[in-house]
Amino acid sequence: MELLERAPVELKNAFLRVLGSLGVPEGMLAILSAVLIIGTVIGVFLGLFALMSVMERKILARVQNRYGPNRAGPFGLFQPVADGIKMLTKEDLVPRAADKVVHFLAPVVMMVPALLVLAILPYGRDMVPVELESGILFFFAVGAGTEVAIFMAGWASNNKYSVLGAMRAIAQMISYEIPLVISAVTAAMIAGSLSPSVIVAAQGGFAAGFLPHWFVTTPWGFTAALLFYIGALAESNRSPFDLPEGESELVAGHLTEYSGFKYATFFMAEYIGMFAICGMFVTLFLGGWQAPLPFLTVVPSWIWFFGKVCFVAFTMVWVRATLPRLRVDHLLAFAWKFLLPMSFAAFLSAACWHYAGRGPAAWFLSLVVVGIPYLVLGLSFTSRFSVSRRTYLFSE
Amino acid sequence: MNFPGIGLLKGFVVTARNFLGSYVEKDRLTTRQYPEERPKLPENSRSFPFLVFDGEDPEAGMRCVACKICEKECPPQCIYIIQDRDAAGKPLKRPRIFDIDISVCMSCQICVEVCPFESIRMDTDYELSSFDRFGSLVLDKSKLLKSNAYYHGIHPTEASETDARIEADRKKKEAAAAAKAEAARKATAEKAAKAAHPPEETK
Amino acid sequence: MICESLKTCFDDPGKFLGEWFVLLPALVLLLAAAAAVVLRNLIHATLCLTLSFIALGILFIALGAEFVGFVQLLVYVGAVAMLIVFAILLTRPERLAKSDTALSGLGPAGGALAGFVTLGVLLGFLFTSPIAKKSLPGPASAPVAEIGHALMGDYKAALIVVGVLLTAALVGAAVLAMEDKNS
Amino acid sequence: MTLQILLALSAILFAFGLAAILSRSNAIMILIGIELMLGAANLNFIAFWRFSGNPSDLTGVLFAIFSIAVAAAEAAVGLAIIILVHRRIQSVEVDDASNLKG
Repeated sequence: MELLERAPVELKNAFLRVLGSLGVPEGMLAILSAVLIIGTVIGVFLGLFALMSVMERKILARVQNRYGPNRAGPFGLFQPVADGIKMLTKEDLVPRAADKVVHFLAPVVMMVPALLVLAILPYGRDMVPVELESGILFFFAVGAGTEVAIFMAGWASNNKYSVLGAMRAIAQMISYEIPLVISAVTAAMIAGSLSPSVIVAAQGGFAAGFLPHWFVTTPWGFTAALLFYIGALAESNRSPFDLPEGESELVAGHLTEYSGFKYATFFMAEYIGMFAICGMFVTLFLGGWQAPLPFLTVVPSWIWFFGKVCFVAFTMVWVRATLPRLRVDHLLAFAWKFLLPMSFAAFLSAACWHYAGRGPAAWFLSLVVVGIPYLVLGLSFTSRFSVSRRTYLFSE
Repeated sequence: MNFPGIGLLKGFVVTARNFLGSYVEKDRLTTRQYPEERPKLPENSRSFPFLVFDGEDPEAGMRCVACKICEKECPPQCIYIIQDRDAAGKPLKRPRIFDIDISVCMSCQICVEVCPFESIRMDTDYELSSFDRFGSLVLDKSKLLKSNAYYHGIHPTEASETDARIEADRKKKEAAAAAKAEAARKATAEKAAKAAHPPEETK
Repeated sequence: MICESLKTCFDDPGKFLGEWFVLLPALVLLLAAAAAVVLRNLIHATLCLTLSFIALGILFIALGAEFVGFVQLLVYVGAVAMLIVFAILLTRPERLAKSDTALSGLGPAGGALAGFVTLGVLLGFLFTSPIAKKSLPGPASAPVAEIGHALMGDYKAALIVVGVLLTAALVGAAVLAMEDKNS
Repeated sequence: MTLQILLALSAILFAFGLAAILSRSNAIMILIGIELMLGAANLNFIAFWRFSGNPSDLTGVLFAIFSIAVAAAEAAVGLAIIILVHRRIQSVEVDDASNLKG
């Protein structure tokens, strides 16, 4: 087990040792090591993307009592290969009135932040590609590049649906970024660091021998986790916040004029970005690579990390299967009138929890601090958007 | 007043129940896995027309006599017939070319209803997709001709009725022919008798 | 000399990259800023401005001010550039073509002249001043924890003032841009 | 690398921003010029901090952070004003907004 825990790192080191004995200079080895890490991380996430693209369809199908894709290969697992071939062989359309350079650059710019943010996630014990002191800040700073890419795509297509979709996407992402960052900051505040690995380390250990010290087990952490999760759904343009691509209104939003491999790049970047934000969610609130129960610590940490990421991704598909798309004014009202005050409440609650000594009393205090705003805001929202029972005029 | 968020949770429970249920109760999955599981078609289902022939040899047993009624009646005009001629140029009672463009055919069955020779019938084969839009969807005589046994296989009731009708027609025709022959024979016999024994009164 | 630098490149690429790394974002910064000023198309100018913001952020990081670099990226790329884009799209005038090309005040020549004069004055002082000759001291970094302590300690008054300013700006911008219900 | 290079860079950036402000009449272009000049100022703060020889004195870094925050506020208010002006006079040209009576 200990061997398995260290397996990825040891494999890399062994490979480098072999190269070193062949006479490759020291500095080159450092670069090679970096390349190996980058390659592995990108490879793993591309694999996850491929798996997700088929599993999402299968899960959605199961929720709707269908089989889902099961034709290509065993259980339809080669579906991504088929999709890839289809995407690659499709014609690459560029509208005549499009801004050709920007139209070409948009998918590239979209891919860059999606891959960059993978650098700071702690994938396992002592397995952070880049140990950055202000990793959380890096994550959100680089993630901001996605908005630029979406705007470029929408504007360069010279299509009114694209521009509308891009404007919706930007409005949505700017609005949801605020609760997202504030709820992330609560976790950073309690851990006392902006470094993801320190935050994960702060969630280690077990209370009463079996309860993990994950932030999600505290009232403020649970609230912040929910807020972060909702913000993450909106940031990665996933249902029910997929208005920018609302096909019933906007064809495909900023993706309308994209086809072939450029579309595939967008698709890939969106999914990798989604996995990255799932990874950040796991790191901040679900204890990162920490095992959920004491006796399970023998299982390698990186398996826990990716298991949790897959679980969070599964819940995102579950949400997609359950909730209908929001209306655009409801979307913004929800962000500014519910999520923002709630994230402040979670922030305050975390502070109360910390200064009340982090014990059971602190637990209840933070529950009260976060519960009252929830009830007030929630009730005001449900009363405002309450739906009267539908009456049928001509039947019954 | 409901506790805020309860409605969302109820929705999630519903989808979760469907998700898990689809693995437990097989009845939930109503999708038929097509190439492995084929639907049992009702007997009167139909796809596109074909030509029936009797016996073993398609050319010899062809019921079609190239009367072109179906060609005239076909609403989308997907049937194309050229009558066969012998070396002397005399028309023969069989088609030289009989094509049906099934990319145009709308399966209305009017050709079947108008055919006086019970020659054109509806097939049930629906796996007709091909990569060649123009060549392989125009069926020629060799592809259209199918034996009466095949017809019995796909539409047993209808085929037996048709056979019975053909048989009845044949019998009627035979009877009529026999009656005619009888009458002719009688007439000849009478004539002969008359010739042999001319009535005396006339003299 | 080229051979030597190539050898460094092979022996210790990290060091090689580190020495020349700063010049790359500086070059990008200059080109993008020039493009942002010169380009007629507003959207292109904004995208170039965004690129120059990114280059500036990377330059900050390369100079050791990691935190400032990330804040620069987060605020400028994520918020300011997007605000400008939004303003362009919302005010997209029917006369876009005109407003793209319209030049006023001093005109391009006057603007360029003013720019060059300022630049000349600044550079003149720069090349005669003794402090500018300073060469790079040892490695420097601004740890996040220390920045936090400084913000909450010596600079807490400034922090509060900036907080009030941002809140006022938020409310003010919302009130300004709010639809006039009466008209 | 010397301080001179960075300061020259910042001076050029500042001159670009100034040229943009003085030569363009579009309010948004003027705002872009102002952002460039603020960026130049930030670059100066960071450069002087880096070359001060005393990196534990964080004044330069903190000044840059505050300046970024103020720039964000300025951009938000500036763009709100531009949108308001556009709504009143259907133009974003600063020359068109010459009437005192809104």
